[in-house]
Amino acid sequence: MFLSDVLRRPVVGPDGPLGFVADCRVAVDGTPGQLLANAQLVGLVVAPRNRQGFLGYERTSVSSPAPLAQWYERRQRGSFLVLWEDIESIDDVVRVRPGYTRWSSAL
Amino acid sequence: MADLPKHDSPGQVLDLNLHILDRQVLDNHDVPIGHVDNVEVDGIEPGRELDPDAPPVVTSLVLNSGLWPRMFGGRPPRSRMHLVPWSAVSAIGTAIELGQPGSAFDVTWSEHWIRDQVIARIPGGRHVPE
Amino acid sequence: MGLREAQSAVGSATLALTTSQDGDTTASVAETMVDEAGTRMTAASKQATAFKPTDQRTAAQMEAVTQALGDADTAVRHAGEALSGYPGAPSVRSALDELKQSSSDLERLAKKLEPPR
Amino acid sequence: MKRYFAVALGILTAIGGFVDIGDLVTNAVVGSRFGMSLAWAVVVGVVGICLFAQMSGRVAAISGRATFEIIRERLGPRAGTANLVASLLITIMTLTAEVGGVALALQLASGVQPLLWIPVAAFAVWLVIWRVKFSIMENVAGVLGLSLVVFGVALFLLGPDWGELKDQALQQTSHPRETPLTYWYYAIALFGAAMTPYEVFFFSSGGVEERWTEKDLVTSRANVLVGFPLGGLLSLAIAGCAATVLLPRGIDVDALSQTVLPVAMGAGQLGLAIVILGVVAATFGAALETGLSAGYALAQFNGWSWGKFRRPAQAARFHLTIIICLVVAVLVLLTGIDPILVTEYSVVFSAVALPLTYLPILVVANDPQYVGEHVNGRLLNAVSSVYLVVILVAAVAAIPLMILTKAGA
Repeated sequence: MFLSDVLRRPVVGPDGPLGFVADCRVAVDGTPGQLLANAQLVGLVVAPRNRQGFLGYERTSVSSPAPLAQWYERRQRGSFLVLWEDIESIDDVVRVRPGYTRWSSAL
Repeated sequence: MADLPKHDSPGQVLDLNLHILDRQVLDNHDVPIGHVDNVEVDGIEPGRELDPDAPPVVTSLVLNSGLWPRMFGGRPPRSRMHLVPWSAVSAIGTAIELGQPGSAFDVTWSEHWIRDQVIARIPGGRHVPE
Repeated sequence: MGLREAQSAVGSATLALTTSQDGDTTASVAETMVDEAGTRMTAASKQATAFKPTDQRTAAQMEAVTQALGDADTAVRHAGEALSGYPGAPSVRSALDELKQSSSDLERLAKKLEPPR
Repeated sequence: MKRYFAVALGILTAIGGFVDIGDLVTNAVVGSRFGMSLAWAVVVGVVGICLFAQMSGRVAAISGRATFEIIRERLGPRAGTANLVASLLITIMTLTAEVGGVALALQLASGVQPLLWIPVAAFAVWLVIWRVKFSIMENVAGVLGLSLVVFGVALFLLGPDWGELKDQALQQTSHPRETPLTYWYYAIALFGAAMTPYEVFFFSSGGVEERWTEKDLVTSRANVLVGFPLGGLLSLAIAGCAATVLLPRGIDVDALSQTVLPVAMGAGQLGLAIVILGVVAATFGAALETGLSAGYALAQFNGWSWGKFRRPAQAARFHLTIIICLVVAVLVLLTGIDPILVTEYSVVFSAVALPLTYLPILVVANDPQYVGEHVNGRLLNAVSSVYLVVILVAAVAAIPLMILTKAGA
């Protein structure tokens, strides 16, 4: 499966739609590879709206210049991280298991 | 939303869209060889229930697969993609560094073709500028 | 209607002619400049002839403009000939006089036609 | 000692390299039509290019990433491609104007038709890009371009009414023959002439070519903050010469000869010879920079190998891009189009394309992952944010003004 098959897909929880897949979070920490450890999926970042392009303001600690940072922060407010174990299936839509936890999407 | 709990994972944490897509890829001599256009992940079968204990891993980066699908969706068949296995990646920063020379990857074929057919045939093409 | 362009071209040719006698390099630049002024004049005349008057008054004005532009065109051409200095060409002095005359004609006409601001 | 020499040389080449055909033509046109009343637009443009070049230079020195790699990474494929297409078109347009400018300047020196000079000039540009080392190329063109200082000398020798020039600059009244719309149109043209996008592509890629590191930050900052304003002063001198000689005579500049003639009147034969040398060097230098910039932009966007520090065979697609761009420029010029006209359009379109290039650089200059501890300070961010608005307004207003004024006619 490719990243492009997952990005921007709608995400559905037990009680209805949650938003869209904005990103895939990985941790470079699995079994050691040749040069770098394996990159293992941690979870999916879900954003309430399906928008492209935040110039990198999303989820990083960059907060200046202030007017720009605030504008983008407002645009992506409400996004969260769903861990891999809380994801039930990935198809045309991403289904999330009942009782899932919302984690902060901050890096 | 600032009060959501923060999840800590060991190791370098990356968001694929944010940190990998559209990043410059350099070979082991810092020569640029392409940009990341897609990422291949194993362990997800569409529609099948997923195994919570077996998270998928990144298997390869897809380089310069064309801008058209990036802009308008869809993707070319896997056989037409230039894949670089994750095992060749040596570091990820403002660029993605590989541990092998660029000639080891088929994404550089057009560079080699233009070099052999055009540039190297013009006098001085193989010399360092003075 | 091309009056402004013509004024600029005549001014340019006049300036080129007055500075042309300073030396070889200046002469070369002056020649280029008069050439370019000639091109502009042709463009200005074309612009004027393309203008279709709608009533008698503008028709009369247009005739005056076309006349002045034609004179300016000749003056600039004479300036070019004076610079090239081949036998039978007008002298720089007479070319300058002609340009000066044309320039004042154009200015008078422009003043008359321009709506008061 | 060597360090001071490097700083001094850098400043000199920045001054000489600042003025290109766009500045030469636009400043003379504006001087001949509006006097010094648009001097403020030059100042606004110079401050803008200082901010922009300084940020992109810092990012290049510390992260090793040049401007178009960052544009691709931050804007993503869609906005990035839009930016690439616009930037490439404008850069090729500017390249066309510069090559045409070299030919026009050589015509002034020789009297030989510019059409005959165009292929010669383009071939010479390619040869230098193909064979000459980056630092030599940049320094020689920059130092020779410095001879444009003769515009300043000529202005003094012309003995203008300084009070009058000052009044024009301070009162900002548009000339009675002009409308407010043309006044604003040329304000944007001057802004675009000073803040041409290719200058930033070249500056940041040049930093990578010369392998800048954190240690070179001081040098690069000095080059920008001293060199560019002095280059801006040179622009004002060009406008001043036109305002003194051409404005009172009702001559609107539409050719290169009219730009240099005031120098002949002020500084005589020698002055004229120097200024023609300066124009050839400045336009030739800028043709090198724009040619390279077209290659930089396309190569960096696609992740190809690029740079003059490599042998051409090791940056094949980069060099092929430059060759194709030069051929396009020659073909366009051989249709007989007036290079001055190309120049006038290119500076306005430059203003249109700026925001999409400026924005990602501003963001990345604040990102510690790229610049470590050297992120923008508070003051710099405040000024850059104001400039973001200025750049946006200029970009939005440019095309409507161009249509309304029939491109300043």
